[in-house]
Amino acid sequence: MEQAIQVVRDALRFLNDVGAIIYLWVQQTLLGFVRGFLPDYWAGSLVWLIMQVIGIVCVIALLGIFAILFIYFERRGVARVQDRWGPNRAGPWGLIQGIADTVKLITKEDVIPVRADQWVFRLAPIVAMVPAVMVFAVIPFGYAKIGAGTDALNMPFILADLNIGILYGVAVGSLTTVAILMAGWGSNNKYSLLGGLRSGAMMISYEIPLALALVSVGLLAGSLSTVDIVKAQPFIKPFGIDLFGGYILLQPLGFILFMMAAVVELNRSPGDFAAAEAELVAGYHTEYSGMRFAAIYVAEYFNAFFVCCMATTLFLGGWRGPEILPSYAWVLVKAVLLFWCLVWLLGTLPRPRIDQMLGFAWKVMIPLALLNLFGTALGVSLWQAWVVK
Amino acid sequence: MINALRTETFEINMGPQHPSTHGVFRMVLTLDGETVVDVVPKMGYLHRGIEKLAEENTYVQGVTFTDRMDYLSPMTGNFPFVLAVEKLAGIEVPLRAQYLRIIAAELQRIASHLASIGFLGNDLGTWYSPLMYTLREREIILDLFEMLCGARMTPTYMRPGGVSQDLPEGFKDRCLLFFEKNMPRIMGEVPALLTDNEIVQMRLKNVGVLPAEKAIACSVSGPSLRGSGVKFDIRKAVPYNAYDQFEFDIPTGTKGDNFDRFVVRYEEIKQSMRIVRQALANLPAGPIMAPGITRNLRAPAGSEAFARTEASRGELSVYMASDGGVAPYRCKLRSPSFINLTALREMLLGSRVADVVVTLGTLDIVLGEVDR
Amino acid sequence: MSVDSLAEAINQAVRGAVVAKSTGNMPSVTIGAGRLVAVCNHLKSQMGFNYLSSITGVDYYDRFEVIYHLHAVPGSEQVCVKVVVNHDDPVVPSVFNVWQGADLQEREVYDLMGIRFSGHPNLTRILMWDEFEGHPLRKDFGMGNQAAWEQMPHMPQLET
Amino acid sequence: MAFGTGIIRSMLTTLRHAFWQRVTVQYPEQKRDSWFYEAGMKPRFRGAPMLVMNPETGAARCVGCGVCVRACPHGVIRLDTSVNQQGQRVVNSYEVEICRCLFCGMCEEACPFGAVVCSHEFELASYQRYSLFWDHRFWEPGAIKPATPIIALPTGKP
Repeated sequence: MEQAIQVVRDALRFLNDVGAIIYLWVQQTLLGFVRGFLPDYWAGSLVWLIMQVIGIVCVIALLGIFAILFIYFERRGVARVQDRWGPNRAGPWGLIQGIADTVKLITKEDVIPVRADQWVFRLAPIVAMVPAVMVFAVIPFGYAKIGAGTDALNMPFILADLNIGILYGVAVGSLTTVAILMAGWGSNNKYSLLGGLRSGAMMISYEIPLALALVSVGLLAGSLSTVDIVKAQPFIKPFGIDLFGGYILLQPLGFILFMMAAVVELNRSPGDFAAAEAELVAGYHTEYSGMRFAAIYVAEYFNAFFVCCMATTLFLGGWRGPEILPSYAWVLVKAVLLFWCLVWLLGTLPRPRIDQMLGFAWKVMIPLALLNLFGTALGVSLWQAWVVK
Repeated sequence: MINALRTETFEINMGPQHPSTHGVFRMVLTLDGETVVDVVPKMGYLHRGIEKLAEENTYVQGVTFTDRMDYLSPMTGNFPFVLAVEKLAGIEVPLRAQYLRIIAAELQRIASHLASIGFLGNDLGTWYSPLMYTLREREIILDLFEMLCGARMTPTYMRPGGVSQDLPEGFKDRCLLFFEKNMPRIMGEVPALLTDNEIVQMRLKNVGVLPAEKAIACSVSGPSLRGSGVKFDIRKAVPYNAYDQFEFDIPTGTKGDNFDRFVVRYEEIKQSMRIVRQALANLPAGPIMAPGITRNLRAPAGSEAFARTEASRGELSVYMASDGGVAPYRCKLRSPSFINLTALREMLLGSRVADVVVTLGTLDIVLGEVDR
Repeated sequence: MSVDSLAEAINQAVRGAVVAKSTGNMPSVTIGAGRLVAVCNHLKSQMGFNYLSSITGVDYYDRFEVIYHLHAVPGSEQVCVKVVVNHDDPVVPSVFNVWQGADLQEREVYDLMGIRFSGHPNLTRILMWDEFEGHPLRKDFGMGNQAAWEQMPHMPQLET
Repeated sequence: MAFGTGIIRSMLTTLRHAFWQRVTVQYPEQKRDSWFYEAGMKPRFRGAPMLVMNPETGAARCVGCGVCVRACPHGVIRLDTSVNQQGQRVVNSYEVEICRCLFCGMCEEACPFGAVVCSHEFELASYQRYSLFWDHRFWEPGAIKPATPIIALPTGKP
C-alpha cells in the first residue's frame, strides 16, 4: 500500500516535472554544442535566446489550441444554459467545430470596404493579436522543483518572470483597446465607429478599478512579480497539503471588482458594449470578414484566457493545489472554471446601457476599489508594525 | 477654446437589415453622440398587397392571407376577417365555433406574448436565454395548433361561418396539462430572469415613456395603450363573438414606459389562460359551422362591415365593403403594429441608441403586419 | 348613441354638415369634405371621440369615400364618419391636427389610394417606394396577369 | 430588496437550466420527437398536396372536375383535361407549383371525391427549381421532372 502510494506520487511528480526535465535536457545539450565554438558568456546568451524562442513558440501553439477549445467550450456552455445542444455535428460531440470554423474563416474572401481607411483597417487585427499574445509572458503556467536539498532548481513555467509582472500585464492588455479603436475608425462604418468609441470610453473607466484591485494584491504580496505573488499566497493546509486558498480569502472584494472590470474590458456580454449585437450590429468588427475577423475574434478569446489565468494567478493560488494533479493542470482547471463563470454570466445577464455602466464604474467601483486598497494598506501596515515587527 | 470644439450630429440607418428591428424595418436615426435627436421610420419592405389580394380572392380564400399578416399570431389575424365577412353576409355563428375561435385566439395571444417577451430579452442583450425559454413553451402551443388544424404557423383555422375543424381528441387534456405543467414554470422564470432583474429594470424603467393622452391621440392600441394606463380592451369595450361570456381583467400599467408595457404583456398571458380555461370548461356542444356556407359565399351588394378585434398587438380591424360578388369589394386591414408606430418618434426622442431597440421591442411590432 | 342624435348634435355644432346618415354596424354620418375638420374637432372635444381607430379609402369608380372610424376611449361608443370626394381630383382636409394618429394612416391612404390630404405635414409614400407610379388599391390599377404561371427559362430543354 | 438579489436570482435560474434536459430536436435523425407529446406528425398535419390513388386501378382518383383549381387562393394547381372517345373526361395533367403553395388545405376541403389530400410530406427543399413544379404527366420511372405524387391515403386522415 505504502509502495503503491509512492509509485503514484512519483508518477505525478514526473508528470509535473517532465516539461522542466525536457527543457533542462535541451538546454544542456545545446549548451554543450554551442560551447564548442563560442566563449562561455556568448554561449550562455545564445542558448538562453534559443530557449526563449522555443518557449514562445510552444506557448503560442498551445494558446491557439486553447482558444479554439475555449470557443467550443463557450458555445457548448451557453447552449447548456439555454437547454440547447450547441455545436455537436463536426467530430465527436462537435469537438472539431472550432477547427472547421477556422478553416472556413481562413479560406473565406477577405473583404475590405473601398472607403475604409486601408492601413488602419488592415493593421487593426494585427494590433489586436500582438498584445493578446504578449501578455502571456508573465503568466506562470506551472512549477517544478528539480533536484533536492540546497541545490534544488526552482522552475516556474513562465516565459519572463518580470519583477513588474502585474504592471506589464495590465499595460499590455489594455493595448487591445487601441486595436478596437483602430478597427472602429478604419471600417468607415458608423456602427463600427460607435463601437470603437464606446470601447475607448469603457477602457478609460474600467482600467482604474481593475488596476486598483491588482495593486491591493501587490501590496499584500510585497511584490509585483507573478511568481512571487503565487508563492506568497496564504493556503489552508490540512495534512500539509495546499488544499484551498489564495488571495481570494483576503481580497474577496478585490476579486469581484477585478472580474467585473475584466468582463467589461474583455468585451464579453454583459459588458460587450463595443460589439453590442442588438444595438450596433457587430460594433467594431461589423466590416471584418475572413482571416482578419478570425484574428480579432481569436484575440478576444486569448484575452479571456489571459484574464482567467491572471485571476487564477493572483487570487486563486495559481499552480498551487493538492498534488493529485500536476501544477499546470491546476492552472488550467481554475482558469476553465472561471471561464465557465464568464459563460454563465453571458448566458444570463442583459446588457446595461453604456451610460449606466460608466456611471457604475465611476460611482461604485472606483470608490470601492479605493476603499479596498486603503483597507489593505492599513491591514498590511498594522500587520507589519505589530505582528512582524 | 470650448467654442472651437464643434460637434455635429450624424445620421445612421438602423435597418432594414439589423438584428433588432424585428424584421425589415428601417429607422433613420439622427444621433448626437449616442443621444437620439430625430427618428424617421421607414417601412414597406415587406408590402405584399394583402388588401388587394383579398379583393381578388373569394371571402373564404381571403382567410389564408390574414395568416401571413402577423406571422407571430395568425389566429388573431384570422379573427377580424371572418367576423367582417359574417357581419357582411349576416351569418349567425354557432356558439361552439365561437368558443373554439376564442380558445385558438387566446392560445395564440399567449404564444405571441411569450415570443414578444423573449425577443425583448434579446434586445436587451441577454444571449438568447429568455428567448429559448419562452420559445420552448411557445412550441407546445404551436403543437396544439397542429393538433387542432394541421398547421403551426399558418393555421387558416377560422372560416366565415365557423371554424374549419372541431377539437381533436385529447386536445383539452393536453391544453390543461400544458397550463398546469409548463406555464407555471415559464411564468416563474420570466420574473426571475427579467422582471426582477435590476439591470432589466434599469434599462426599461422611465425609458420610452408614452403618456396616456399621447397614446390615445396617436391611436396606439393593445398592450402598448394599456401600458400607458388606459383601461381599454376591445374584448370588453365592443365584445365580439362570445367574449362577453368570459371573466377576465384588463391589466394596465401606470407610466407608459417600457417596463409597464412589458409587464402588461406578462399579465395578459395570465388573463388569456383564464379565458382558455373557462372556454374549455364550458365548451358547448353543437355544430362548428353555420349552415349554408359555400365556397362561393356572397354578401348583399352595398353592405359594409367594420369588425374590430383585440389581436395580440392591439386593435386589428377589418373594414369590408361588398358589391354582391364572391370577393370583397374593398377590404381594409387596420393593423395595430403599423399604427402603433405613429408614437415611435416621440417615444424615442432624447433616449440613447441602446434604448431605441428596446422601445421598439416593447412596442412589439411585426413587420408582416406593418407592411401587410 | 343613435344615428339621429349623432347627426343632430353634429348639425347643431356645424350647420348643415351632415349630408347623409346610415346605421350599419355603428352609427355613421356622411359629411361634406369642406366641413370635415370642424366636425372632427367637435366630435373630439365635445363628444369625447378621442380615438381615431382607422381611416379607410374606398374607390367606387366615380367617387372616393374616405371613412373615419372613431371611438370614445375608454368607453364603448363608436361612430363612423364618411367623406365623399370626386374621382378626378380627390382632396380631403387632413385631420392630423385633430388626431395625431392620422399621421401614418393618411399617408397610407394617399400612397395606396391616391387621395390627397391637404394640410398633412409630410404626405409622402409610405408602403410603396418613392418612384412608384400609380396607386395600387385603385380599382383601375392593373394587376396584370399575375395568377398565370411563370415560364421557366430552362423548361423547354428539359422536356425534350 | 437589496440591489443585486434579482441578478443573483436570474443567475440561479440559468444555472438550474444547465442541469435540465435539452429540448431541441436533432432534426434529420429525430423528426418531431416532441418532448411533450408522443413522436410523429399530428394526424391533421397539412403538408404538400398530393393526389390519392384509386386502390382498384392504381391510378389517380382525380376526375378532373377542377374544383380544387378554383378553390386554391394562389392558383397553384393547373389542370388540363380532355374528353376521350367514350365521352369520359380524362385528366391530361395535374400540375402543382409546390413552391407557391400555401399549404392551406383549401383544395382538400373542396374536392368532392377526396382525390387530393394534404399529405404529411414536408421536406420539399430542392436544388433545382424545376423539381418544385410537380406534373402528373411525368409520373413514370426515370422521369426528369418529378410528378405530383399519387399516394395511398395517409394514415389518420379523416
